[in-house]
Amino acid sequence: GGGGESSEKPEAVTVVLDWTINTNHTGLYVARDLGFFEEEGLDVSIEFPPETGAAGLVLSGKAEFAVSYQEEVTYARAAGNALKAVAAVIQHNTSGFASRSAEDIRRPRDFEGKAYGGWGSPIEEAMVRALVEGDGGDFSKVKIVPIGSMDFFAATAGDIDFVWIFRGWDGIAAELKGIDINYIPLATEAVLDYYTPVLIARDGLLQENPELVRAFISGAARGYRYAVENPEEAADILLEAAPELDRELVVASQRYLAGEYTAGAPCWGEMKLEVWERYAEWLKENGLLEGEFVPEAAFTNEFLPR
Amino acid sequence: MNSSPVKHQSSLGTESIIRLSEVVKGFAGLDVIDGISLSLKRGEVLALLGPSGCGKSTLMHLVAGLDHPDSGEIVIGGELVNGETGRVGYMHQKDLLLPWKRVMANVTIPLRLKGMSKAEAERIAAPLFGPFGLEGFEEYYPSQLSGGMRQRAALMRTYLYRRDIMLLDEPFGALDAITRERLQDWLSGLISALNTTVLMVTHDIDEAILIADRVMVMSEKPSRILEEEEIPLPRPRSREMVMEDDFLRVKRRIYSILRSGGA
Amino acid sequence: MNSSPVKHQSSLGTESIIRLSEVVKGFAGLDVIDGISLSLKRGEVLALLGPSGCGKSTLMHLVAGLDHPDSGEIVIGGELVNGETGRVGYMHQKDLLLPWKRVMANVTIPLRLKGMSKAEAERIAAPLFGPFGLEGFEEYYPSQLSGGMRQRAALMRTYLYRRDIMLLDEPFGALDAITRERLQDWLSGLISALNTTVLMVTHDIDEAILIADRVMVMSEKPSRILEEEEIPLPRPRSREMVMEDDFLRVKRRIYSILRSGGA
Amino acid sequence: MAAGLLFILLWEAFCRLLGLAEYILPAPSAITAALVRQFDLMLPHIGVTLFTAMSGFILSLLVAAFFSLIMDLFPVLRRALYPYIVVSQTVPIIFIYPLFLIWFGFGLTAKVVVVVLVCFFPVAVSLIDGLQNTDPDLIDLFRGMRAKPLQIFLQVRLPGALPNLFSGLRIAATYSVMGAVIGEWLGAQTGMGVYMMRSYKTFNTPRVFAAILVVVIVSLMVFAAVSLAERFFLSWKYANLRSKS
Amino acid sequence: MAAGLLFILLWEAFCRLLGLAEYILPAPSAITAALVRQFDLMLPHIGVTLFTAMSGFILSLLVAAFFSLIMDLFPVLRRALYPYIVVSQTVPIIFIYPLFLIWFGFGLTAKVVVVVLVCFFPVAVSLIDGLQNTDPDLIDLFRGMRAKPLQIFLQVRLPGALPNLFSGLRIAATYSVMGAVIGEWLGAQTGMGVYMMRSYKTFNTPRVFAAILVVVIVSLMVFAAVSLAERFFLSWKYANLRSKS
Ligand SMILES: Nc1ncnc2c1ncn2[C@@H]1O[C@H](COP(=O)(O)OP(=O)(O)OP(=O)(O)O)[C@@H](O)[C@H]1O
Ligand SMILES: Nc1ncnc2c1ncn2[C@@H]1O[C@H](COP(=O)(O)OP(=O)(O)OP(=O)(O)O)[C@@H](O)[C@H]1O
Ligand SMILES: [Mg+2]
Ligand SMILES: [Mg+2]
Repeated sequence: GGGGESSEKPEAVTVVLDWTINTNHTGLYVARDLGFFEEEGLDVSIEFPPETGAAGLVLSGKAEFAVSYQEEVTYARAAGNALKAVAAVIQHNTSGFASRSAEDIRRPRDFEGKAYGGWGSPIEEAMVRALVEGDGGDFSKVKIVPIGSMDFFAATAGDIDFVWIFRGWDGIAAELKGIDINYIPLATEAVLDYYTPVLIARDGLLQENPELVRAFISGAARGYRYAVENPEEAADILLEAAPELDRELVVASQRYLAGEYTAGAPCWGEMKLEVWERYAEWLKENGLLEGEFVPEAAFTNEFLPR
Repeated sequence: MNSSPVKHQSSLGTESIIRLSEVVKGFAGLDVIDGISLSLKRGEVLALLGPSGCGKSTLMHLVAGLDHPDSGEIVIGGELVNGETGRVGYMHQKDLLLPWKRVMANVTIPLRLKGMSKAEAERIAAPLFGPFGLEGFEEYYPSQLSGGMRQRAALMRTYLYRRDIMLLDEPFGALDAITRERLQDWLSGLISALNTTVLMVTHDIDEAILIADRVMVMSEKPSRILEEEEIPLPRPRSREMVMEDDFLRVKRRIYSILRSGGA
Repeated sequence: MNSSPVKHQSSLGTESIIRLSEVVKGFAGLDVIDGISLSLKRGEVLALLGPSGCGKSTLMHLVAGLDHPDSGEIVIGGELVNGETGRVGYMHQKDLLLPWKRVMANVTIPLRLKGMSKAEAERIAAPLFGPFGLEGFEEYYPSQLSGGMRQRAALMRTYLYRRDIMLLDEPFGALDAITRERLQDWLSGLISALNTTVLMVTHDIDEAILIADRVMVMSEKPSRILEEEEIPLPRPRSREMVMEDDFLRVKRRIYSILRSGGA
Repeated sequence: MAAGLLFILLWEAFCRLLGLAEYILPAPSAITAALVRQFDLMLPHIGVTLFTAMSGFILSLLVAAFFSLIMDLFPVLRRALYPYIVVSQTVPIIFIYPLFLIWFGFGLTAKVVVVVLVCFFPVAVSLIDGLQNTDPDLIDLFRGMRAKPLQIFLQVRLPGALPNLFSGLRIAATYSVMGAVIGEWLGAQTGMGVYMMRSYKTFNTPRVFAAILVVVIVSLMVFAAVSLAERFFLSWKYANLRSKS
Repeated sequence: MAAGLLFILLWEAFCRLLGLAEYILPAPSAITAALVRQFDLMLPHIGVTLFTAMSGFILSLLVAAFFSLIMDLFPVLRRALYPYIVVSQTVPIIFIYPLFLIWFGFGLTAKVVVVVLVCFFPVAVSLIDGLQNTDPDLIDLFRGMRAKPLQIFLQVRLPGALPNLFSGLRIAATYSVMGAVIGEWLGAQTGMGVYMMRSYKTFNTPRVFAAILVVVIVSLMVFAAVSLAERFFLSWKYANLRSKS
C-alpha cells in the first residue's frame, strides 16, 4: 500500500454508502474491522446517505469517497461535475426483472401484457423497452405502474407482475422465503451491463492526494477479496455492524456475491472503457442524457492495486 | 291600564301563573337554595333582591328549566315543569349576544328558532328597534355597541321570544342613570299594556320599588326568602315618587331587611 | 377627620393636584372628548356622571397617561404628564385580574413591579384582606370568586399601587346593594383618613352624592362638561341622608342636568 | 420582499463564489432557467398535485369535522379516540404506504389518503379545542329557547369554534401540497412528486429545485386562499378590529 | 381501551382468516413476537431516537419562541417573516437534507434540525396567535403601573398565550418522534429510523411493525408528558373547571 507509514497518526477518511447497509458494502466493513484500512494509515468512518444519494457530499468535500453507480457518475459528469469512479465493487450488473414463477415470464418478450411496478423513472422504462424490443416484443403492451418503494413481495402479491430487483438481495430473499421466481438479468442486453455499484471520489482529491486514494482502494480491495474467500466470516462482520439485518439473508447473499465481486476480471475493481461508452451512448440515444460526456474522464483504474 | 292604588288586587289573575314550592338546589358540596317557595299571578311583577352569590341567578335558571331542582316543584301555567325549558322568556345576567351575528340577526334568533323565515322575522323585529333605542344599529356587530346598547338588544331578544312571562336577571345593570330610567319606564308601560308576568333580579332598590308589585328578599346562601313586601304604591309610578314619603318608607323597610340578612 | 358642612373648604389643599385644561380626544373619525377642563385639590373627591359611551373611561385613560390627548394639558402634582403613566392608581372598569394568578399574587402585582420581594409584598397586603372582605380567599383563583369579590380585589390592587391619587372607573358596578354600601362607607372613611384624591366614574347618583365633594356631569359625545355641582352635605355622610331633603334636592338637580344633556 | 431579494442574491453569490456543484444546491439563475424551460411540461403535473392536495384538504376537513363532532358529542369517545388520532400522526407514512397501495390501489386515492392523514390532525385538534371552549351560558340561552341540539351545534358551537378551526386550517393548508407531493413521490403516474422524482433520478438538480419552487408557490397560494376564506367567515372579528384601531 | 383490544383481535383474525402474507400485513401476534425477541437490540436505537426527538422538540420551542417574539415585537417583521415560515413547511425535507449534512455534518445535529423543522411550525403559529390575543386592557393596566415592556411580556402576554402555546406543543410533541425517525431514515448510524429501514430492506415486515409500535408508544409518552406539563402550568384553568363541575 501507498500510505503505509504506520507510525504516523492515521488519516481520517469518510466513505458514504449508497443505500441501507447491505452485502454490496461488505468489503468496506471487513477492511475497517479487520484493520486493513488502519494498516494503510487510514481511519475510515462509514456514513449512511440521504435519500438523494451521496455524490453531492463527495463533491462538496464532506466525504472523500462514496458508493455510487455508473448512471449517477455519467449524469454528474455530463452536468460538469468533477467526480470519477475509482473502482467497480461488482463486475457485472446483478440486477434484473423478477416475477413470480406463476406469471410464467421466461424471456423479455413475455413482459407483453404484464404490469411492471417501478419508481417511474424514464431510465427504468427505457430499460424495460430495451429488453422487450431486443427480444422482438412490443413495449407498448407493457403496463407501467409506479409503486414507489414497495418491495417485490408486497407488489407481486397484488396487481403487479414484475419488478426490478437485485439478484443478490431480493432474489436471495425470495429463495429463502421459498417463493419461486423467474429472473431476467439486465445484462441480457449487453448495453445494460453497467457497473453498479462503484466507488467514487472527487477529481480534485485524485490529483491532490493520490496516495490517500491508493491507500483507501487498496484497503477496500483487500476487504472485498477477504469477502470472496471467506463469505461466512465476512457476513458476520457485516452483521456485527448491523445486527438488525436478517442473518440468513446476509449469509446467503454473501455466498452469492462472493462469486460476483471479481467475476472474470483480472483484479477487483477494474472497469472497461467500452462499458462506459456503451451505456452513455444508449442513454443519449434514448434522449435521457444531455450535455457532453467523455467516457475516459468518468473512471480510472489507476489507483487499483496491481 | 289601571291606576288604582294596589294594582294586583284588581287586574291580576287569581290563579298563579308561576308557582315554586320548597325548591332546593345545591352544587357538589355547596348548598345554594335551601327551600324557596313563591308564586306569581298573571301580570304580576316580582323583584328578587339579595346579596351577591346568594343564588338569585341559580333560581332563575331553575324557573327557566335549564337545571333540575334537587327537590321541590316548579309549576308554570298549571304544569309541573321541573327541568323543562321554553315556558318563559329569560334574559340572562350576561348579554349573551353572539359576536358573529349582527344585531338584527341576534334579536331575531328566537323567531328563527320557531321556524319563521328570515324576512318574516325581520319584519316583526324592525318596528321594535325604535322603542328599544337601537334604531340605525340593525347591521352593527355586538362588539361595535356600547354596554348599554348590548343590554337593550338582549332584552329585545327576550321580548321577541316570549312577552307573556319574562325572567329578567339584572336587566339594567350596566346602564347609565338616564338610559336606565328610560328603559324602566318603558318596561313598566309594557307590563301594564301586555299583562306580562315578570320575575326579575335587581341590585337597585329604587328600581325594584318602581317596577315591582312585590319584592322578595333572599338571605345569604344557603338561601331562603327572608321577607316578602307588597309595594303599596299606585300606578303608573313616576320617577318623582322616589323622593316621596311612601316610597322612602318602603325603601327603608327593604334596606333594613337586607341588612339583617346580610352576613 | 373633620365634619364641617363643606369639607373641601377646610381640609383640602389650595393648589390643584390634578388639572386638565381643554383636553380633546378623538378616535379615527369619532370625536369623543371635545375640550374638558377640570381640577382636583388634594383630598378632594370628584365624581363623573354621564351617558354611556360619552367618553368617561376615555378621560380616565388620558388622566392615567395611557393615551395622549389630541390637544390640551394634563397636569398632575404640578408636572405636565400628557401620556405619562405612574402618577395615579387606576382601577379600570373591568376588574382585569390575571386569571392565572391567585388573589394574593394578583393584588401584590404593583408592589412586585416596584421591586419588592414576594414575602415583603405579602406582608404588606395580608392585613388588607380583612377590610376588603377577602379574608380566606388569598389562595383562590379569580375565576373562583363572585363578581363582587373580584371587584374588591381589583380595588385592593389599585389601593396597593397608589393610595394618594386614585382613579376609579365604576368601582362598585357589579355589587349588591349591601356590599356596595359597605364599600362606599369604607372608601369614604379611607378618603378622609388618608387625604386621598379621588376621580371616580359612577352611574349611581346616590353613590356620587354620598362620596363626592363635587359632581361633574358630561354631555353626550363629543362630550363637554355640562355642569359642575358642589355637594353641600356635611361629612361623615350617613346612608340615612339619602332620604333627607338636602340630599334629595341635590339629587333632583343632578337628574335634571342629566336629562337635559342626554340626547 | 427586500429580504427575499437579498436572500436570493446571497444564494446566487454563494453558489458562484464557492463554485458549489449543481448537485448540491443549484444557483437561483439555474433554477429559474430550468423553470422557464420546463414550465409547459410541469403544468399538467401541477394540476394533478393541486387537485390531489385540494381533494385531500377538503376530505381532511370532513374527516376532522366528523371526529371532532362525535368526540364532542360523546365525551367517552373523546377519551377513547384521542390517543388513536395521536397514533395516526406518529406512524411513519413511508412504511405503511405500501399498505395504502394495496388497499386503495395505484390511483389517486392512496395519494389523497396521504394528504388527509397529514392534514386532518391539526384541523381536528383545533376544532376539538374550539368546540370545548363554547361558553356554556350561550348553550343555556339556546336551550332556554327550545333550540334542538343540532341547532345549538350549528348556530352556537360551530361558529364559536371557527377562529380555532381556521388556525388549524391554515396549518393544514400549509401541509396539503407537500402531503400530495409525498404521496406522489411514494409512487404515482403524474404530479409534482413524480416530476421531482424523475428529475432527481436523472440527476437534474436545477429541475428538482424548480419543482420545489413551484410547490412552494402553490402552497403559498393555498395558504393565502384559506386566509382569505378566514377573513370572509370571520368578518365580524375583523369588523371589531377595524373599529378599535 | 376495549376498542383497542377489539381492534387488535379483529386485525389478528383478519390476518389469520385471509392467510395474509407477513410482507403485506403482519399479524399482531407476529409483531409482538418480533418485539419481544428484538427488544434488547432496539433499546439503544430507542434511546438515540428519543434523545434526538427531545433535543429537537426543546430546540423547536426555543426557535418558535424566538420567531414569535421578534414577530410580535416588530409587526413589520411579522408580515415579512410569516411567508418564510410557511415556506419552511412546504419544502420537501428529502431534497434539502443533503444541505443539512453539508452544513451540520453526519452527526446528530442534522437529525435534530429535521425535528426542529417539523416541530417549530405548529408551536410558532399557536404562540403568535396566542400573543396576538392578549387583552389590550391588561397591557394598559400594567403600563399604568409603570411595568417595563419585558415585565409586561413575561407577566401578562406570555402567561396569557400559554393555553394556545400548549395546543401547539401537543401537536409538536406528536410530530417530534416521527421527525427524528425521518431524520434517521434519511441517513444515520443508529436510531429507530435506521432500525426500521434495515428491517424493511431485509423484508422483515413484522420487525418493521414492531418498530412502528415502539415509535408510536414513545410518541404517546412524549405527548402524555406535554399534557402533564400543561396541567401543571395551566393549573388555574383546571382549578376553574373543577369548581364548575
Ligand atoms: N354550575 C355551578 N356549579 C357550581 N357552583 C355554582 C354553579 N352555578 C352557581 N354556583 C354557585 O352558586 C352560588 C350562587 O350563584 P348565583 O350565580 O346564583 O348567585 P347570584 O345570587 O346570582 O349572585 P350575583 O348577584 O353575583 O349575580 C355561588 O356561590 C356560585 O359559585
Ligand atoms: N380605542 C378606541 N378606539 C376607537 N374608539 C374608541 C376607543 N375607546 C373608546 N372608543 C369610543 O369612544 C367612545 C367613548 O367610550 P368610553 O369607553 O370612554 O365611554 P364611557 O363613557 O366610559 O361609557 P360607559 O359608561 O359605557 O363605560 C365610545 O363611542 C367608544 O366606542
Ligand atoms: Mg346572578
Ligand atoms: Mg366606561
